Amino acid sequence: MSDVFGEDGGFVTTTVDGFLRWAKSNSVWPLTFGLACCAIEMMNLTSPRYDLAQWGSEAFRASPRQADLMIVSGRLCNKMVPVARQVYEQMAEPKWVVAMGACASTGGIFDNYAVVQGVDNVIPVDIYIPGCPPTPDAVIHAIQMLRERIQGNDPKGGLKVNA
Amino acid sequence: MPNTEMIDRANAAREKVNTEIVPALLEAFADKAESIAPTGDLIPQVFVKPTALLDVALWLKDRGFNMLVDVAGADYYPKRDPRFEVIYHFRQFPALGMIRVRVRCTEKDQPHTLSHIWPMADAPEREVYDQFGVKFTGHPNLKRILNPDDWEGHPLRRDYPLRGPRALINLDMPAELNRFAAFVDDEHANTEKKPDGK
Amino acid sequence: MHPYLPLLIYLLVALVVPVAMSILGTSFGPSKPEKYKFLPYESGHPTSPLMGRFPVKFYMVAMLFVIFDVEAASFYPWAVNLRELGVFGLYEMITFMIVLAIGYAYVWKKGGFSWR
Amino acid sequence: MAQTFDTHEQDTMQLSIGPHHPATHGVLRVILELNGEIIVKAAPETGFLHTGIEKTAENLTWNQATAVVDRMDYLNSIGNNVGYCLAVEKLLGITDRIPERANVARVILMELQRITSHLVFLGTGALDLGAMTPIFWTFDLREHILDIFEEVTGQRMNPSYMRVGGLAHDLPEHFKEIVNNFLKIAPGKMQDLKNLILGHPIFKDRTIGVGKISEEKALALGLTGHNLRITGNDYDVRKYYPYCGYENYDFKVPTRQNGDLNDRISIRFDEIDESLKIIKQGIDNLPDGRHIIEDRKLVLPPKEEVKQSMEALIHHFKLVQQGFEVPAGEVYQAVESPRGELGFYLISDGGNKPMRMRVRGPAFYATYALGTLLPGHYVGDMVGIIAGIDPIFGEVDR
Repeated sequence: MSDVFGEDGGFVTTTVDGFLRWAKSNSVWPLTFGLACCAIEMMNLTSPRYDLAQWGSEAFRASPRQADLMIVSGRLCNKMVPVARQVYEQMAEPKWVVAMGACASTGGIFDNYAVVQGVDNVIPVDIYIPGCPPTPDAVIHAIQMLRERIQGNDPKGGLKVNA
Repeated sequence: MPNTEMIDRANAAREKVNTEIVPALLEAFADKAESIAPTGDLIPQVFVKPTALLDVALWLKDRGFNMLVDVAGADYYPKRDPRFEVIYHFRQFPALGMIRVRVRCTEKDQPHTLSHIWPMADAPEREVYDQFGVKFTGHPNLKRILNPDDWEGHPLRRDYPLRGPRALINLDMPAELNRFAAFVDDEHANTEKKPDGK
Repeated sequence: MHPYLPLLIYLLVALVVPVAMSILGTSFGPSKPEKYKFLPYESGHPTSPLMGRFPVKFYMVAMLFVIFDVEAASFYPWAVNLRELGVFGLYEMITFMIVLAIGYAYVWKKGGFSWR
Repeated sequence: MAQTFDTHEQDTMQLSIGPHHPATHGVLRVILELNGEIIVKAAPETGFLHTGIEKTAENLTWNQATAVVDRMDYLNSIGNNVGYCLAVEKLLGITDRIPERANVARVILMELQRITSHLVFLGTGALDLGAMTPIFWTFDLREHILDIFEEVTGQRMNPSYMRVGGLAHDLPEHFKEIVNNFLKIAPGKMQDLKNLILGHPIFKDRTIGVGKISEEKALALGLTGHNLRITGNDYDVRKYYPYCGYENYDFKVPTRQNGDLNDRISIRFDEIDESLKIIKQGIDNLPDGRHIIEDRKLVLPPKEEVKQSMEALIHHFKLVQQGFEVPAGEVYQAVESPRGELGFYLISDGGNKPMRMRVRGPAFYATYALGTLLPGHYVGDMVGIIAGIDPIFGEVDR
């Protein structure tokens, strides 16, 4: 049994793994975690010009149970830290986090008492997008990078055998 | 053909406030109010003692100041002894006359709340308390409005560092003192091994 | 070809598909059972649990739904073989609907539908 | 830490429409006390987007603070900038020396920004009430305006295009052409949108008579802008306290009478038509000339001159290093933002940094008006009412 499902990828696991990676990368459902100005640009992603539906991610889910990707769009403030942490924890595996904009990545121009200097102080982040606010093209580029990573060898994607 | 009718109405109302309302107010609250020369925006200003604020507000409301525009806080820390100041803007609608009532107070003597006359005053007064520490007597629920409820200190004071608690810690601070360390368990910390290849 | 064979196949498929999905899902999907995952999702801010009882209005709406939904469900078999039943079936169904309509009018007049 | 209502006279249920919720248009938390489906009490709780903008502005020089002020009400960035710059110009006393071209450009860009804010309001408001198509149409039309901003200021959102004394740099030559192109297509699309939203029976059922408010209650709650104009009161800062030359434009202030959610949404269409009228008048007589005030103490000298003359270099160096000093004093300058009266109360102690910048956000008072607007409605109506007051939490939490 182990060689077929072996870590180094016996025949079955590679094809199933490849299939799962293909399925996951083509339906990354983002979570509507809109905070500030970047949220308005995130809403633009579903508008006719920057159609996110071409890669299967147009279904912005409101509940973390049904979302795979948490786009933290905007500045994360002190009062929102426990909420962001809880929403991230309640997302089902496999889950990814994209820090959209300078404020989410490093606190941006608000180097003060109120803004968390980078979302990675609170939740692990996979992809950072520069810009204030980043244009929807930049966010689509980030989602493309994430899809390549999932299709490549991202440990979180693919097959995970827990017997 | 610019219709300057509104500008003339505002100017006329300002003259009226300057010539009638302010002198009447100063003489009605002789020891508790003093006048100030208006600056940039020519809005008539009056200093009022915290104890007399409620009566002045009611007095103004009877004279047509039916709109409370804003309640703001300010801190003149190094330069002036009663360091805090709560600034109320009133407006006569539709006569368009405006007046600015400035209440100099310290942390101890507390102005009375206006939320029972104007329900809108409830939230900005909570903000003044949250950001400056000036309490309002008679306020329904004086709690923090902008900062988390367990936040120490009042951020908008002049002696509060811009970066807040972060300014007082050096970078390599032990994790247990770092406010957000509790949220980052070791396994999730962002020093996680990046997926190879990227 | 036993007449009920299609029904058997249908039930079989209806049983196999969900069971297979859940088994494959739990055995091959990643699972990290963490504390927060089992908390109810309350849009980010936990609130105090329900202290009082649920108002009776919810129960009323549930009962009314059951009655009239079952009534609607009973139209399907009638509609499927409407031809065989012919005119008799039509009158049969009309009387059935009239009886239920009386119940509906009663509930409406007594104010069962208005929430206040 | 949540505000719980301890007096449980009947068995009411407490429901928290939390900070992360699709219906709250951002990070608002409303604690509802429900008796079945009816809201008995509502307590909005904000602060989840408190960015410390006022504290940050106290550590930036007068011109640098435009970048921070701009990200406060992120759907009205140009309006925030103009309000802030007008306040500083009042403190400096240079309001009447601003060149005419800068005033007209400010008016045109503010009205364009107002239309983008109204379009986001209509798109998300209709989406909350269940209509899926309007958000695609409104965001598509909004892209045209964002293209204009990208051409003129270099950035789609938060452009920080205003400086004390005028514009950061001059308008492009084809500015009139791109705005006229937009003015050609806008009325047709707005008419389609109006038929789509206002004519819809479900929309009418869900909005007529919902969230009603009377004029004196709205005044007591500090509501301004469309929240006040739906009760018949026509207070609009552009009409009552004209700034930037608004008295030269002829436009009406639309009002409604019965103050419910249907009026809150239908008034936006008339406001957009008025804005289009203003833009048309502004574009027709856009004067030439300087885009910023002619004052070496406030404005960076042009680049080529800095290379030639010594004292231009000194001016450049001082302005970049320290900025300019503003005479001590206080000033309150109100501006009509898409949400109401946006007031800037600036205190200067004569230094090169603002001593205190207090921003009177109209959405701040609209959000806390929910406490009196919501009770008595169903939970389903709450979604429409929150969308109707058009809160933007960058401005509510500053």
